[in-house]
Amino acid sequence: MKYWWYRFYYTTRGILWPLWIGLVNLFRRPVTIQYPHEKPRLFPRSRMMLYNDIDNCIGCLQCARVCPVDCIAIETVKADKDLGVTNTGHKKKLYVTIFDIDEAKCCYCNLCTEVCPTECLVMTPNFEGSVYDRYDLVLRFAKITPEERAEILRKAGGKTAGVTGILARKT
Amino acid sequence: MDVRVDVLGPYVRIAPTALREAARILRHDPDLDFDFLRCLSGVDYIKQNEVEVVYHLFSFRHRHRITLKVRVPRDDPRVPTVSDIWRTAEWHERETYDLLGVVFEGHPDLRRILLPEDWEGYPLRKDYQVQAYYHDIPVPYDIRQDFEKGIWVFEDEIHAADSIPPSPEAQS
Amino acid sequence: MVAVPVERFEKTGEGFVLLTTVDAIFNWARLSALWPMTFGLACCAIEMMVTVSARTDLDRFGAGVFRASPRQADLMIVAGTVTIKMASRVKRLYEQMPEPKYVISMGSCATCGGPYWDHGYHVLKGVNRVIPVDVYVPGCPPRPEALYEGLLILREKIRHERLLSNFKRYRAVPTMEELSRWAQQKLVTNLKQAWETKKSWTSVSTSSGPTSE
Amino acid sequence: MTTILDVERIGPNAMVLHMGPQHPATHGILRLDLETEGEVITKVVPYIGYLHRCFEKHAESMGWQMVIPYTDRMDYVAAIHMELGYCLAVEKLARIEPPERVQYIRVIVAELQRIASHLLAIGTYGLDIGSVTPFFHAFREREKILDLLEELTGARLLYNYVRIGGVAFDLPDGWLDKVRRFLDQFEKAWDELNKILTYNSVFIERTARIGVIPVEVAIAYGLTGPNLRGSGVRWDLRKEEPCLVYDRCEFDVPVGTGQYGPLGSAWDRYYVRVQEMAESAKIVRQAIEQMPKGEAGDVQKAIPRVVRPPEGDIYFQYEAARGEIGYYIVSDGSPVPYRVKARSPCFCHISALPEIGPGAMIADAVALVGSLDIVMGEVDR
Repeated sequence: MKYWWYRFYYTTRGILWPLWIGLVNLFRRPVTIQYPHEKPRLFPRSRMMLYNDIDNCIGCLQCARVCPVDCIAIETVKADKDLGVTNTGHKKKLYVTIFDIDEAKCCYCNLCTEVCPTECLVMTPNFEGSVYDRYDLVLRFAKITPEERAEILRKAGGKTAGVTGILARKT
Repeated sequence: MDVRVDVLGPYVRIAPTALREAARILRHDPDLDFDFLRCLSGVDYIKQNEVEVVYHLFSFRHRHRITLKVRVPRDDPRVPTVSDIWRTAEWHERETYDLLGVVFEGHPDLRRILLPEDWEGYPLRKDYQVQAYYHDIPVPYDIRQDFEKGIWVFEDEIHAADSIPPSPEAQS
Repeated sequence: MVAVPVERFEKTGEGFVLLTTVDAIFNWARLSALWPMTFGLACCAIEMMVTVSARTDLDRFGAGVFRASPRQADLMIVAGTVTIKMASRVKRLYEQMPEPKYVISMGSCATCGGPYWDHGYHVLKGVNRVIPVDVYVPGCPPRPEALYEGLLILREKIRHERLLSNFKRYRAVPTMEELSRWAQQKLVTNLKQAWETKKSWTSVSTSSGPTSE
Repeated sequence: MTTILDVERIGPNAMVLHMGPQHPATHGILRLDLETEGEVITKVVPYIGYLHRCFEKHAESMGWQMVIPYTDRMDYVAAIHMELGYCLAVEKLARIEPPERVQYIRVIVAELQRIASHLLAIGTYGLDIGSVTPFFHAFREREKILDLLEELTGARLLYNYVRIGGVAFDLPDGWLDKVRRFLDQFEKAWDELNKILTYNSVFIERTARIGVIPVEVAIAYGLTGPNLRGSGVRWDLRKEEPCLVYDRCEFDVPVGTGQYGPLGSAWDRYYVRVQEMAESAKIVRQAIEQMPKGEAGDVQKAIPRVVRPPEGDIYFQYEAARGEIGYYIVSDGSPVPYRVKARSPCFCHISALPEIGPGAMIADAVALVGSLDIVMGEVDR
């Protein structure tokens, strides 16, 4: 009989407690974020897709070297004229003829932005990047057109200053 | 037998033939009583042409530890099993067999565990080469597609893309 | 940006009569109740679970009914790394799903092998090698909201499908190329905007207050 | 085992039931072949490897710091623990001494991560058993921790925060106050969660008598973490072999008591996790109090530009959320690891399934597998 009462107690308790908590939670503020109309809370350090501000890029290839995934492909050619300085005061000595980031491969590890000397490579808080074609995720950041690149390469005698990433595997 | 205590991780290196006897003593001697096989790992030393199997043992009762190392030739690595002494070794040995090709003699069920049964080669060997196809599924990443569909295709590179070898993995 | 027409119905008169096409009504019905299959493979599966949890409620779009059986599902969210051992299973599960069926490739690994594209001998380099993929969601792992966005993009695609494509259309519907270009331009625009936001965050202050929008 | 029926004969009536690899309750992609006699399981054969992502091959192909993102992806539910174990091992090998403040930050982050991981384990376990509400409650709390961690590290799930010799970022302003506020609020939520699930009689009935792991079996199969403690062994690496600053914090090691059934049942393992969350909250509070003030750039001071551990090998273990994560690292003095072997706890947990599975009913198989709290990314690496 004592056992029965014990069973009775803890079974009733197990039923009533969840009911009570459900009732209490009815009057709480909902936590749902209505996403497409309301953006989620992001923080200054939130890191998602990579973006490169090519005007400030000096083509030092450090980001491509440190990338564990090898998703950054850079080609640089030695400049034959003055290209100016970056925001941080670094002299731009190289044409960045190709600067491609394969966002599909990127693993968002933040290693590349930490080594960037001019802080032009940043992980932006943008997560909205769904596409229909996988190759749309390969982003071209170099402002030099293919014709200009051919011209630059011809002037330099076909010699590049540095090639990394998937471009280096071509040979 | 070779004992090193001066290095960071002190260890005892024994011959593979003595392994079972040593393991039995270590497990069942009441003063030793190593009842917990922490980790069983294999290392491929390609320069010495040897494969090393490392056993990290621990005793819950006495709170002491020991590291056993066994070296076997790389061409025909055969190590006696300890899976009947420590039950957990059964899967660890299967994993080592799977990834490094070390054959554990006397193991009750020595099959591949992580990779499919008909996989070729032992991946963690330093000279491992990836197979090109597994049941009609191409295995290595196809860089050529990146060049064809991606953005690197400029006038002069379209022809260069034709001469790209099948895959970087297959080359190295 | 290519403007994508989003109006589905064309009203005439005072709104008493609703005229629409078979395409539009079918597409509308399809996109409003996408039932995904529980197909959690790896890290992205955790984020997929978060999308059905309280914070980001997937049920708001009628897509929260995760089905265990492929026979009852019409959307496959490939969330995580597909290995070669798993590839044949993925294919078989996809084949069991009833038409019309859609696939969202969630995360880097499913898209192209992700971080494992180079040395991962046992990772399938992109799930599109075994099944056709409709939408690729970047991220490693994508935020739950990113999966949301992928779902919205997929809805956009379904909305412009042509079921009776052999017939001459009275209304211009964007082709797949146009839609694809629109999606990529949206991505680039978003990215640029986000970069501006990032700049303002880092230059103004390093205070840790949550910044909405 | 859990003998409800005494199964003696495996006759022609035996049936083999394939469960997985795609199954809503296997926590990832695990395949189990269940040999059954009527309703009773007579044999369990687990097949793993459906998520083998070649971690060890990747570790051999890139620099020491670059391995950390891949360690994250092993146990994606408790990523901090994976990278922490790796970084501690390399630090010991390379003889790097991180500053004291870094150690406190690591402890705080790791314990928050442990709470988050256990919340996920509890929530999904409730889902497996059939009670859906705790899932939402647990995930609501988990989101709060993920917000805290995102504010600190920038990522929600895979952080890449702990580095060899330090951590990537210093704490943001006011972060510790937020943690304190979260903990105050979390204790109430923990109580709620207990009321909904832990002491729910239906839940107890379903879990208290199944999946009993005796102590001998647990030790023989190398079980660690909450699964070993659920069997009544008071063994916690944070207590026994303290690293970081765990020896300066006071906390209990909860063990299974056999309150509602035999010792080492699924409920015991579950309850150990519930208790551990409270202990972790205690550790976080103490660490916040003891933490020394630091200056800007302090946490990155000891991070070497090029990590080059001397020749040698080391085995280092750390108490992750699921048990002992051990790294066996061999260095040949080059900037690339020679061999990194990860001894994952869940690998051992699954290997014990053939021993503890037989005797259970088919309907309990899900509750049994769920109670081991398996993350397949860590099993297959």
